[in-house]
Amino acid sequence: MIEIEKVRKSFGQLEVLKGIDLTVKNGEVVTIIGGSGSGKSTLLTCINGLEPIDSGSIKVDGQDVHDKRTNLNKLREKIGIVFQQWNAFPHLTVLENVTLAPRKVLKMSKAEAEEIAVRQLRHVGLGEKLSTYPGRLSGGQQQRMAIARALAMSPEYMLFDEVTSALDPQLVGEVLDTLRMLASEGMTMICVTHEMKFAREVSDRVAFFHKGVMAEIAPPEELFGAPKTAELQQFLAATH
Amino acid sequence: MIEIEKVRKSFGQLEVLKGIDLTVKNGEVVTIIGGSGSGKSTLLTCINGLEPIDSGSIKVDGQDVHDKRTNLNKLREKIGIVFQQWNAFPHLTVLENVTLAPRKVLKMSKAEAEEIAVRQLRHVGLGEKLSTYPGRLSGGQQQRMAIARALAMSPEYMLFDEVTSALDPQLVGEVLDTLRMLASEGMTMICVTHEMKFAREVSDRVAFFHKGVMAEIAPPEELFGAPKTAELQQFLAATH
Amino acid sequence: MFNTSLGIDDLIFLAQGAGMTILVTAIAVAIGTVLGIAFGIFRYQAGPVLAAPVTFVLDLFRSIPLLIQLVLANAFIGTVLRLKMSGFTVACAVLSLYTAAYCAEIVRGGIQAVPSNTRRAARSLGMSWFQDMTHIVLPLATRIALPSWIGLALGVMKDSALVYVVQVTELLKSTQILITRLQEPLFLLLICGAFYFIISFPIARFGGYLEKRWSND
Amino acid sequence: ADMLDDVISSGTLRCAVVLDFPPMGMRDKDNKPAGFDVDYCNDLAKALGVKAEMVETTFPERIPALMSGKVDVGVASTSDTLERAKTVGMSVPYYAFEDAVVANEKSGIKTWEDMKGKTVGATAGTYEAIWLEGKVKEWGTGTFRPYQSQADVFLALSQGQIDATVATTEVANSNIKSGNFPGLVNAGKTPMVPDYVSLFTRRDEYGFINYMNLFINQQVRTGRYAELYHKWIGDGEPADLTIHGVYR
Amino acid sequence: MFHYTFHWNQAFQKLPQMLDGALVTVEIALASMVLGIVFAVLLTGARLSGWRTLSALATGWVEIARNTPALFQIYMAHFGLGSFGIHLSPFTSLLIGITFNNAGYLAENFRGALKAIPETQTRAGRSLGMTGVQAFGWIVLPQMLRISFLPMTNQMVWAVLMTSLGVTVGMNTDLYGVTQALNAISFRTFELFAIAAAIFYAITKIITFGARLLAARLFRY
Ligand SMILES: Nc1ncnc2c1ncn2[C@@H]1O[C@H](COP(=O)(O)OP(=O)(O)OP(=O)(O)O)[C@@H](O)[C@H]1O
Ligand SMILES: Nc1ncnc2c1ncn2[C@@H]1O[C@H](COP(=O)(O)OP(=O)(O)OP(=O)(O)O)[C@@H](O)[C@H]1O
Ligand SMILES: [Mg+2]
Ligand SMILES: [Mg+2]
Repeated sequence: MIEIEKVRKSFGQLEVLKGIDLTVKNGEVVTIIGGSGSGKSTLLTCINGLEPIDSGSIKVDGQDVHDKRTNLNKLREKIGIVFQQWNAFPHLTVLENVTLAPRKVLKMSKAEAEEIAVRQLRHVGLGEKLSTYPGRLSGGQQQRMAIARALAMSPEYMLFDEVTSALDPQLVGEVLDTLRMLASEGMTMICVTHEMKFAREVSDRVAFFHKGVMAEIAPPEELFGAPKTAELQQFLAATH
Repeated sequence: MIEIEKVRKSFGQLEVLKGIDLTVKNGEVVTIIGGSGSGKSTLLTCINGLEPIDSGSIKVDGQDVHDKRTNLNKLREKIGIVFQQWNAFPHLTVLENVTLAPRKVLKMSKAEAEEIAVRQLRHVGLGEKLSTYPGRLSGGQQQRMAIARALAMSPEYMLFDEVTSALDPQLVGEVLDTLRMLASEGMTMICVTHEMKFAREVSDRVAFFHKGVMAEIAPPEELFGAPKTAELQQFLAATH
Repeated sequence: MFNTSLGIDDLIFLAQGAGMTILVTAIAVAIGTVLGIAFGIFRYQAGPVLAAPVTFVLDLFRSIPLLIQLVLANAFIGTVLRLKMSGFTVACAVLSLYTAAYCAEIVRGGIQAVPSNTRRAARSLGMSWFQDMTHIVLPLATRIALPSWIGLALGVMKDSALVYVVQVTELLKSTQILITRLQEPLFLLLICGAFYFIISFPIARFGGYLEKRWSND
Repeated sequence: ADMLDDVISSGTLRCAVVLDFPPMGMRDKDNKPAGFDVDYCNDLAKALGVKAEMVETTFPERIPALMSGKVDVGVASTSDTLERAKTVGMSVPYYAFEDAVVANEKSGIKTWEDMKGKTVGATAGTYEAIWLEGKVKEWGTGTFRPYQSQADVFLALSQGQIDATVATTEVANSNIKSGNFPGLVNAGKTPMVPDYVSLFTRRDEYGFINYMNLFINQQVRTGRYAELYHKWIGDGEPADLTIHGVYR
Repeated sequence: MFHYTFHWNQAFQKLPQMLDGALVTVEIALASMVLGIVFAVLLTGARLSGWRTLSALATGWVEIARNTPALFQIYMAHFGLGSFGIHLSPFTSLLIGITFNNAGYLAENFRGALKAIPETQTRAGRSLGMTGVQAFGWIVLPQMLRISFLPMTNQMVWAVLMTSLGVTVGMNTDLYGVTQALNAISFRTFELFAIAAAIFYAITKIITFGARLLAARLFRY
C-alpha cells in the first residue's frame, strides 16, 4: 500500500505539490492525468525518494520513504519506475540492461539473473533482442525493455511516467498493451499518462492534477463522464 | 492553379514519385494523406522547386517550375510553405522572423514590413509575442509564426507539410484552427497531414499516397466513407 | 635537401627525442587523466561553491602559458624550495597537472551529458550512488568524453615540445640540436613536423570517427 | 654539508654547458657534447674525483638551471657581470673573449659602426646581446632581435633575417670556417672591453667558489689552459687572465 | 622557511615594461583572431566547395594546423619561410604562425557548427524567395557564429597563450619576451614570471568575461 499524506514540495520559489493526499491499495491501478507542469512527475519521483519532500509523508508498506533511517536503495527494490525517456543504459545490451541491477543490487549470480531477465523480456515481447544494444531498438521496444528491467527486480509497485509520450503514434500501442497486461496480472500501478482512452480502460481510479493540487479523483466512468471542476472539463475538452 | 503532370522523381536508386498527376484549382484545399515514406513531402518540395524533378512538369499559374528560365526566387514569393519542424529562425525575434523576407526579398521598408508582419501575427494569434525569441514559444506558437511568416509574403498558394506532427497533442488544435481559418478565407492550399478529422472537415479533395503513387483522390466523404483500394482501407484502419 | 649529411646516428638521436616526447606525454596523460577524473567528479558532485578553490586552481593551469608554468615550477621547486628535482620530473609534474586541468572539464562535461533520467533509472533500481557512478555514469561519460580526451592527449603531446625549458631534450629540441650541427633547418624541421603529424593525425581521425559513431546512436 | 661536500659525496658534478657555441661548446658527429667548456668541466670533475655530467642549457636558461638545482656549476662561457653576481657566485675568469662583428655579405657591413640602423641580433641573455641591444638603443635606429640560441642567430644571419651579429672571435671564426654558412664575413673587432668569463655556482657556496678559483689558477699553472686553447681554438697565445692594476 | 629571498620590489619596478609587453601580446592575439576567422571562413568554404584541389589544400592546412605543435608552426613561419628567402620580422612570423593555427582550429569548428544547423533552415529561407547567398548570410551564418562563439572565445585565449612562443623567433616586445629579457639581466626568475603569469591570467579572464558580456548582448535567444 502506498499512502501519501499532505505532501508539499517546492523547487526554489515554485511550489509544485501543494498538499497531495492519495492512497493506493495493493492491486489497484491509479492513473494520473493533468496539464504540463502540474506536478505529476514530481509526485512519482517523491514516491520512490528520488526527490526529497518538504512536508507531509509518503509511506510504502508502512515504511516512511523520507525518514532518514529508511534504506532507500532497499526500498526502491520494490518500487519499479519507468520514465518518459532515456530509460535505457545505452552501453549495455538488452540482456545486460535487465540483469545489471539484479546482479549488483540483489547480488544474484549471472545465471540466475539471466534466467529472470529472459523471462521478463519474453513477457514484454523482447525475447529475440537479448544481445541487441538499445540504440538499435525502436522507442517502443526501449520502453518495454525498461519495463522488463524494472520487473526483473520483482517490484511490488510500478510507477509509469508518461512512458508513451516520446513515442511515434505507431509505437504507442505496443507499450500500452504491455501496461494493460501488467494491470490485468494484478500489479499495483500508478501511471501518469496523456492517453485518455488507456486511462479510461485500465484504471481503477483516475486522478486529475492541476497546478500542484489533486483537483479530482474518481473511477474513470465518473471522472470522464461527469467532470466536476471547470479545469477538468477544460482539460478534457482540449484533449478531445 | 497548380498543375502537376506525370511527375517522377528518384533519390539515387529509390523512386519516390512514380508519375503523379494532380491539379489544384484556385481556392481549393487538397489534403494529402499516406504512410511514411510515400513521397508526400517530396512532392511539396518539388512544387516550389526546392527539389528538381526527373520528368513530367509542374506548372504554377501556367509557369513551369522546373524550367531553367524560371526565376525560382520570384516564383517562390507566391508559394508559401511550412514544414514539420525547425521552421523558426532561432536567432531572430518573432517580428524579425516575419519581416526578414519581405525586407530582404521584396525590399520593403522596415516600417512597411513590420506593419504587414504585425497584421499577420495578430491574424494567427501572436500579436503579443512580437519581440519574443522563438526558443521561448511553444511548438504550436512556432508553427503559427511560420505560417504568419509565409503569409507575410502575400502568397497565392500555401503548402503545409505535417505542420502538427511534431507537436504535443494539446498544441495541435491551435495550429489546425489557423489552417481552418485560412481555408475558410479561400486560400489555395495543399496540406499533408496525419490528422484525419481535420482532413475530413477542411478539404475539398483528399489524396491518398502509397509508395510514390497517388492511389486515390476524392472528396473526403467519398474517400473516407468508401475507400476503394485495399491499401487505403488498411491505412485508415491503422489510424482508427 | 636530398644530399643530406644526416647520418644513421642522427636518426637514432632524433628517435631518442621522439621517444622522450612520447614518454613525457604518456606519463602526463596517465597521471593527468586519473587526477582529472577525480577533480571532475569532485567538481560535479561538490557543486560550484564547495569546488571553487579547486576550480580556481585548475583554471590557472588553463589560463597561463605552459612555458611560464614550466619556468615557474622549475624556479619554485629548485630556487625557492631548493629541492633537487630533475627536469624530467618537473616536466612530468607540470604537464600532468596541466592535463588534469583540461581533463577535469572534459569529465565534468561528460557526466553532465548523461541524461538525468538514465541516472534516475539506475537509482530507482536500488543501485547506490557508487554503483550508479561505476556502472552507468562513467561508462556513458567515457563514450561522450573520449573524443575530447583523445584531442587532449594529442594536445599534450604537441605541447610537450615546450619542456625544453627545463632541460628535457624531446623531439623538437633534438631537431634544433641537429640543426645546429648540420645546418639543414628546412629538411630537419620537416622530418620533425612529419613525425608529430604521423602520430597525431591518425589518432585524431580515429577520435573523429568515434565521435561520429557514438553520436549516431 | 655544503655543496662541495655534496658533489664529492654524490660522485657526480653536473655542469651547465651551452652546446651551440662552438668551439667552446658543441656536439661532435655522434651528437656527444664536446668543446673547450666540456673539457674544462671534465677537468674540474677529475680534480674533485667525481664523474662529470653535461646538462645542456640554452644561454638564457643556464643561470635558471643552476638556481633551480638542475646543475651544480655553470661552465658555460658566462661573462662575469655585476648584475649576474647579484644572483650567482662568480669564480675568477677562466677565459677571455674578444668580440667580432659577423655580417651577411649582402648587408655591406664592413666595420662595427656600419651596424648602425641595420637589423642585428644575438643570443638572448648573453654579454654580447646586452651590449648590442644597448648600442641599438643608443643609436636610436635599427632593430635588435634576441634569439634563443647561438644556432638560431647564425641561422637567421645566413638566411638574411638579420644583417649582423656580434660574437666572440672564436665562435665567429669557427662558424665561418665550418662552411655551413656561406656568405658570412668577419667584419672586424668591436670596441667592447674583453669579455672575461667565469665559472659560476650558487652565490653562498664560498667553499666551492674558493675551490674553483684555485682550480682555474692550477689550470693555467700546469699549462692545461694553453693545451685546451690549442686543441679547440688553434695556434697563438691564449688570453691573459689577469688584469693590470687591480686585485681580484 | 625558504632559503630564498624574494625580491618582489625589484620585480615590481619592471611592471610598466611588462604591461607594455602585455599590450603587444593582446594586439597579436586579436589580430591573429580576426585574420584567423577570415581564413577559417575561407577554408570552410573551400572545403565545402566541392572543388577537389581547393578542398584538399584547405584540408591540408586544417590538418597540419591541428596535428603539429604550435611552436613548430611558429618556428616554421620564421626559419622555414626564411629558407626560401622570405624574411619576416618576429612580430610577423609570430602573427602568421598563430593565425595559421587559429584558422585551422576555427575552420574545423565552423564545419561542425554548419552541420548542426538543420538543412530545413536553409530550405525555409529559400522557400521565402531568398537566394542561396541571402539564406546563408541572414539565416545560417548568424546561427553558425553563435554555435562557434564559445570555441572562438577559447581559441582567443589560446592565441594569447601562444604568443609566449614568440621568443623562439626573436620576439622581445610581447609579455613573455619582455619578461625573459628582464630575467636575463636580473635572474629574478620566480618573481618576474609570477608577475607575468598573473598578467596572463588577468588577460584571459578579461577575455572570457568580455566574451560572456558580448554573447549576452549578441545572442538574446
Ligand atoms: N529539478 C527541478 N528543478 C526545478 N524545477 C523543477 C524541477 N523538476 C520539475 N520542476 C518544475 O516543477 C513543475 C512541475 O513539474 P513536473 O515535471 O512534475 O510536471 P508534470 O506534471 O510531470 O508535467 P509534464 O506533463 O510536462 O511532464 C514544473 O513547473 C517544472 O518546471
Ligand atoms: N534528400 C533525400 N535523399 C535521399 N532520399 C530521400 C531524400 N528525401 C527523402 N528521401 C526518401 O524518399 C522517400 C520519400 O520521402 P518523403 O519525405 O517524401 O516521404 P513522406 O511521405 O513525406 O513521409 P513522412 O510521412 O515520413 O514524412 C523516403 O524513403 C525517404 O527516405
Ligand atoms: Mg512529467
Ligand atoms: Mg514527410
